[in-house]
Amino acid sequence: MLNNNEKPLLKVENLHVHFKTEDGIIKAVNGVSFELYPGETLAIVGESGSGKTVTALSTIRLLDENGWIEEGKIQYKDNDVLSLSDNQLRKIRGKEISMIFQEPMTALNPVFTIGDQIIESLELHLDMNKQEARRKAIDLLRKVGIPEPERRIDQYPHELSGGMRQRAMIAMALSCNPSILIADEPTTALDVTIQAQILELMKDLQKEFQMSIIFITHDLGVVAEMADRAIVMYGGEVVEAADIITIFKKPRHPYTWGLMNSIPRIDKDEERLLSIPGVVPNPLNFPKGCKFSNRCFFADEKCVEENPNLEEIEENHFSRCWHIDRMLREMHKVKEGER
Amino acid sequence: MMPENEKVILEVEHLKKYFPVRAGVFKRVVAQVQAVDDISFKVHEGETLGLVGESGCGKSTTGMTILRLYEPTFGRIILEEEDTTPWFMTTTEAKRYIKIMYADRFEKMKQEFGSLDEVIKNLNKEIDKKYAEIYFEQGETGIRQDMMKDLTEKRRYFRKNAQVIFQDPYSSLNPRLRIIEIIGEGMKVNKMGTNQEIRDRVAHLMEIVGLSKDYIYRYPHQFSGGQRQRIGIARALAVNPKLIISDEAVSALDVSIQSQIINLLVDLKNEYGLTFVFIAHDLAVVKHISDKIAVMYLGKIAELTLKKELFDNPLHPYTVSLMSAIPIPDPEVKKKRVVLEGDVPSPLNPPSGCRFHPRCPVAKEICSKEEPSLNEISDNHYVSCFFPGEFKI
Amino acid sequence: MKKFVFILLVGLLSVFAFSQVKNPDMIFDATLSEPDTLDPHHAYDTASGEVIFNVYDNLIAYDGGSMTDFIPMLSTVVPSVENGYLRDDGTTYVFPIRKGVKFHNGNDLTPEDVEYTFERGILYDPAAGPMWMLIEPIFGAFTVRDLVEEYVGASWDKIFDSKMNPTSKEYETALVNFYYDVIDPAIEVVGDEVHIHLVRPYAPFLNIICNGGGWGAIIDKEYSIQIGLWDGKAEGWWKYHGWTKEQSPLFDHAMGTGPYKLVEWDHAQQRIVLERFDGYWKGPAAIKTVVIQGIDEWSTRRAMLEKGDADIIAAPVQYLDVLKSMQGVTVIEGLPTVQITSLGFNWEIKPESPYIGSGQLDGNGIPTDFFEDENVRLGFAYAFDYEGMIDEILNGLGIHVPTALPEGFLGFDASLPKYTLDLEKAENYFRRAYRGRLWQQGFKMDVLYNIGNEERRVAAEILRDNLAKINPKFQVEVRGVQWPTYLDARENMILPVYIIGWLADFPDPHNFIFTYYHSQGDYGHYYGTKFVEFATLPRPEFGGKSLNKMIEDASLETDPYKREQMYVDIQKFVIDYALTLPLYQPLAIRVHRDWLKGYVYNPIWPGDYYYLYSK
Amino acid sequence: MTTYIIRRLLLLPLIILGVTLIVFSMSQLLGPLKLLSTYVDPNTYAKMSERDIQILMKQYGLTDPFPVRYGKWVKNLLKGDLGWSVVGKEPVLDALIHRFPYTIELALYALFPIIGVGIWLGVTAAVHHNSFIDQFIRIFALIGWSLPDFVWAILVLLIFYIGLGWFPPGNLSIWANQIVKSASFKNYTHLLTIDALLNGRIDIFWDALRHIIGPVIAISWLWWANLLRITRSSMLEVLRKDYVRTARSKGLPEKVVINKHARKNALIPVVTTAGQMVIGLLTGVVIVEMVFVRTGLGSFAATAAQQLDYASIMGVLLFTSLLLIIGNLIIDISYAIIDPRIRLG
Repeated sequence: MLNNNEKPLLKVENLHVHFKTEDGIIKAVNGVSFELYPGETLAIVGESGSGKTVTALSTIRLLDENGWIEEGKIQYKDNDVLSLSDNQLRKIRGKEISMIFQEPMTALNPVFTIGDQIIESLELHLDMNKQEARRKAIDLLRKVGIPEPERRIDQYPHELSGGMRQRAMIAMALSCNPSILIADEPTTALDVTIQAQILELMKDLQKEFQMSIIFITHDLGVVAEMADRAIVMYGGEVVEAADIITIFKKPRHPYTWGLMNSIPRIDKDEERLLSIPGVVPNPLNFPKGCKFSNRCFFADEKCVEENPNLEEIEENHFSRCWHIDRMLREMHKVKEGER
Repeated sequence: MMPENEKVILEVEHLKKYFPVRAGVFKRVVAQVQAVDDISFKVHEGETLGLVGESGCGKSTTGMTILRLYEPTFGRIILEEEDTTPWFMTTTEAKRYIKIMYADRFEKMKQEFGSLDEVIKNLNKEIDKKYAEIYFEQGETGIRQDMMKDLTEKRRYFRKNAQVIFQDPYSSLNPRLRIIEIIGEGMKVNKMGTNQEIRDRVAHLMEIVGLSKDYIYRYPHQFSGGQRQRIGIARALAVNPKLIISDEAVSALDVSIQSQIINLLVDLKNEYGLTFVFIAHDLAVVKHISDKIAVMYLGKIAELTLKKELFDNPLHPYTVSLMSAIPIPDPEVKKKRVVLEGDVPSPLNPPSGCRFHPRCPVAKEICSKEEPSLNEISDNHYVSCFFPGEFKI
Repeated sequence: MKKFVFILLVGLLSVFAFSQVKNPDMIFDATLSEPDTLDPHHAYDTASGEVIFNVYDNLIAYDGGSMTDFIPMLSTVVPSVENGYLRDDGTTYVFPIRKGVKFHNGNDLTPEDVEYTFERGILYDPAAGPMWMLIEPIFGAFTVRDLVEEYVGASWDKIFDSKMNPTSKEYETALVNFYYDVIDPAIEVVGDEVHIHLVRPYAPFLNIICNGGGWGAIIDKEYSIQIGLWDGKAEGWWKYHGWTKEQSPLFDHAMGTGPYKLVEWDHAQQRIVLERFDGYWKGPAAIKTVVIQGIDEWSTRRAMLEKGDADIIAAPVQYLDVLKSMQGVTVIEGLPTVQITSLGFNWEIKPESPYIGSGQLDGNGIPTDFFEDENVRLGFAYAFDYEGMIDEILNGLGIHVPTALPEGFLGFDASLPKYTLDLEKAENYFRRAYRGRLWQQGFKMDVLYNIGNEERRVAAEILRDNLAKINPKFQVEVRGVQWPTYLDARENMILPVYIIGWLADFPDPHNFIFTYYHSQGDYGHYYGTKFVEFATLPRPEFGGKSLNKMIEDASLETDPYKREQMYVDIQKFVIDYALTLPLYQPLAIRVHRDWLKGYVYNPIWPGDYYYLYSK
Repeated sequence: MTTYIIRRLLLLPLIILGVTLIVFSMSQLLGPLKLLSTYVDPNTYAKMSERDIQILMKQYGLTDPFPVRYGKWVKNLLKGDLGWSVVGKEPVLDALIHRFPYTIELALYALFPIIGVGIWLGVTAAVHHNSFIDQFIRIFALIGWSLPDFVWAILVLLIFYIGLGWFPPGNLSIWANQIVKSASFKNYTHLLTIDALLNGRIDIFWDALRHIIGPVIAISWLWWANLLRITRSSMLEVLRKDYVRTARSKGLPEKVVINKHARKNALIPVVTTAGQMVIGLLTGVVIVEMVFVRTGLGSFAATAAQQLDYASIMGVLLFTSLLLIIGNLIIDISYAIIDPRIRLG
């Protein structure tokens, strides 16, 4: 699992990403840092608007045309990603770091067969000729559990079921043996039984391909199942980061704690869910202090005024909160009160 | 919690909804999508029935058909002791329905039992008894007259008493109407008070669902997704319906907002004794809110029982697999998981026999040949499986 | 908008102007429309007439631009009482036929060709065709059908079945005899001469056969029979009667003796190509090729003129200023036309007319006999601004005339009194009408015009505004309708007044005076039965003759001086009674390149006579 | 897809029947007198006697009851007899056949600039979204879009004919026209430029080309602006799609992303528009044909409409609706070829 002696594969430091919109500049990501080690699965957890997807996309500079990396450093192996030329970057994209997305129907090009789309990558990165690439593509499809790959390869995305599409997408992402797979909510659009299939598949493939995974999700169940380590994001910032057991057993940020207690669970009978009050503010209107202060059970004036730093509160456990003690003291009361 | 003598609000009998598939040069019907295929259930007053299942299992179609946003292909939908089925049919369809559902049946029973009293005695539903009496006195026309008179009034009665909360809070609210109009519309149509009274009630409802009453003159686009869902709930509550059908009402919301809405629904239910049909794909959510759960698979009910019973003692292999597939947000629980093979088959061409058999870990020969019926295995626990309880983790 | 674009770019264009003669051997005439038909006995429009005019010759022709002097053409003599070729008290015209004249196919012209031509035209006599002009003086009827019905003693529909076969043997015999008894004797070949017998003396006859636009053109008998025209026989002549335009083989074929041969009529391009006839009896024309093409877009016509690709273009009056600023272009303004635009009164409006309001003199309408009252007519006459109309609306391109007889015609007298805009006078007449009741009650009526005709719309509006100035209770509404609707309304006698133009068929006063003032004239007919009474009443002004009689007599008079006086008398009478308001006689403009030489204007010509031109 | 095509083909006669009925009824609503007015010169019409009117109405069969007339018309229609075109001075079918090649030729030449330039500019503008190039192209399109066609056609005529003397109006010069009309010139396709080449007459080819370029410029400006706008917005939409991001995430060069992944998708809505344009071009470009004195279907239809020549109007409508129906069929089929989702649907 976590091996601190090893050199990180990917290192992101103090990442700031901004977007230009009609209403003004949105600071979508504010000083996010993390490291990804070989073979591990890092989950980035957060609700919509937390900046989790943008953070992941930034690692291969895949932002929409109105967004840019304002500040920060991204180191992949020995490459400074931000100073790479477009050509050099393209050699990393798809080959070293590849991605799968939430909605496989829209992420696959509807007018090309899935074979075309896999072969394209193989030809590009591995210099294969058509026949070789096709053979390899069929192998890949078989590997991701698509039955009758010889036939399926010539089908268009709309001819496949949702699960099969996501498998095809995974085959495409894995075609060049990447070191890192960025999976952006890969199972959100799927049914639970299919989700289970895909999650199993990803675990198996991770072992086989020896790759690291950045798993972006809002589903804590999936996080618990898949990740070795997690960072929790809110308002474009990391609010808490730790290994997975720590995060779930000893959450040290009110948001992480609130989130965990607000989901209905099948393994427990709770009368009532904890609900975090309010809504995620418009990205232009976050409080100036702690971003979570206007929804936090434990916030006081200090929180509103001043944003706490992400502190390492114990080894490899980081949290961004002024009032961890107070939270620990009062969280039971809060739960009681909610009830 | 659910004594048998309690009042039944909604009863669905043998409901089917098929969608024709047309193809070819003349657009002939070449197949039927059996979206809902012969399901029956009851919902008692103050009770919440959860309908759960994966996409394509027919749970939403069931809801829409009960609401008569789709016309049922077959079956009877009884709302509070009234057969509402023919209310939305064309005259010819209604005639046909009344003949099959009542006249033919009574006629057959009459031959079987001989005397009219015997027939009535052998009928166990109030509504059947009522129409049997009418039938033997006034014939088929009598039933028809009783059912088809004041249709406009009946339709309005139905629309008022069966309310819906939709999944997508963005598209289900008319963007051109103000909140007061959205929530108050139903009250106005049903003449539930003066304008002032309606306004006051709208303000009150807004507070109930957790919105400031200052927002009464705003438009839907000025609200966030969660707030819009609250508006949708207030709208449904406004006319004091007997039944609320909630179709994936929390699925599109963020986790923290989802919990707020779930809590709101639970509170409302407890406080006002609302009767819900709660449709969702997320078993955890359904579990949280329902008293009784029906697990659906490919247009059929696989298992139907009380919530606790379902989770303590799941009997259908599909229920078991579904539960095991749900990831538990606890890294220390390394549970054993059954990963079902393959995809959900298309309802256009469902498997023979038990519809679950191609994916079932314990399927035997009979499963592919015969279709199991929904049997009451133990008290109030209905399972549609030849080998209930055989599959366990 | 189009006009604006042009004015904007006039500067740009002048840079490219040049004056070197382009296409010296060809004339390109960009016109508005292509011919209707080239059959001379069917053509009744100027576009058709222009082509026929250049391809065929007549027996006689107008001398240059004159409308009264004739010169010999295929006839070597212009018949007159003096030279002895007009005989039998003016009922026999004798035409000695010129020798050595060849048709375009090389056939020699013979007197038989001339006889055939007239007989064919008369027997053919298509509906809505021009042949009435010949049938009337020769036979005293308007159509050959009338003649046949009279001769056979049965109606046309009885004589013929739907396939134009005689319904009985007797009828068939009668029809054959009709030719021998009626048609054949009227036009005879006598040696080298052709004699035409009129039913009675008729002054405009020479004008009629002189017209270049068709009905006077001489065709080749041999060629005509060959392509399927009347075979010259008495038996079955009716098979060749009254075809539709497109049925006639001469529809798009032509074989004349004229200075130009027809090379091609391209319907798609609306283009006629003529080529010089080298064997023309007067000697070949100077220009080898003439192209006449209908070009709908004014801008395009103008551009082609500018560029020198078109030598002559049809130009609407409103672009006069633009044209005058162009270099290398000759613009002639103020050419008199043989047209009159006038306003006629319906003396007996049909009560169902939707245009007369209540139909009562109650301020909300007009009574059906409103215009029988001469005070009303005179009131209207002085309520129109004739000068203003001509100056402001027609850009001066119109003449203020006393009656519906155009300037240049026999009997035209500029010294006759003209109506002018005089609101006081008008008021006096209106006060007198209906013993003052009209003045008190006022009236309400609609004046219609055909949509697209702006001049008529404005004329109606001028009238409306002036009437309202005289008395605010005089309310006129101006309404536009489509042309066929307009004609229908006139036909059905529901128009209270109508503004309409008349284009001369032949340049004789009869063509206007009869048309407008005789109760059977084309327009007089639509004034109603009350007008018939009026026109048949003996008048002291005419020495006890009625207006109708006076008009009929004038047409028979062969002495030009006496005739002229009769027409002046008639005009004095109609002015006093305000029978029609002659609004104006339009003037035309002419546009061609400077390098085109030899242009002659004759208002009665259907178009250009290219024989005269050189470049 | 085959059943789809068959169904469309089976519906064809029904649609055409409907069209004929509508067209015929509309023209008949005018009444016999107004219909008659097309056959006679307006000046003559004003002077016609009642009897003349009766005779002519009978001759042209205008007085028969509606079903008789319709039946007669349809019967003739099936024989290919569409009646007599007063405007064309020939049978309507001949008039259409004689004019259609000119329209086809114009459309063919106009297609190259319209589709080539239109799509190219649209893609370029979208790829350089909001940049200077984009703004420039958009202004360009706006001018093309907002300029009324007659103004633009006249401008082209002024600049290229009067100004530069390059592109005169008409189909051909008079001399060339006479050669083409002569017996020695073989009409293989009735398309002037192509026939000229087949006859080995380079001089006539140049003359025909010279005459066609003006109208092509006039038409293409107006239409490529339209195509450009649609391509641009379609392309912009596609560029925001997930699969374009996927393509980028695979490390594909931007050129491949744009030209392969984005453009093919973006062209799907464009095909419809472009197809409609081709149909529009074929069914008549009225103003341009009028201004440039081209004897195509457009100028024919316009003149026929002006003069209420109902036989020609019905002929044109019938012909156009046939073109429309067939054209739309072709569009739908090509749509299916581009978009696999429709092919199987």
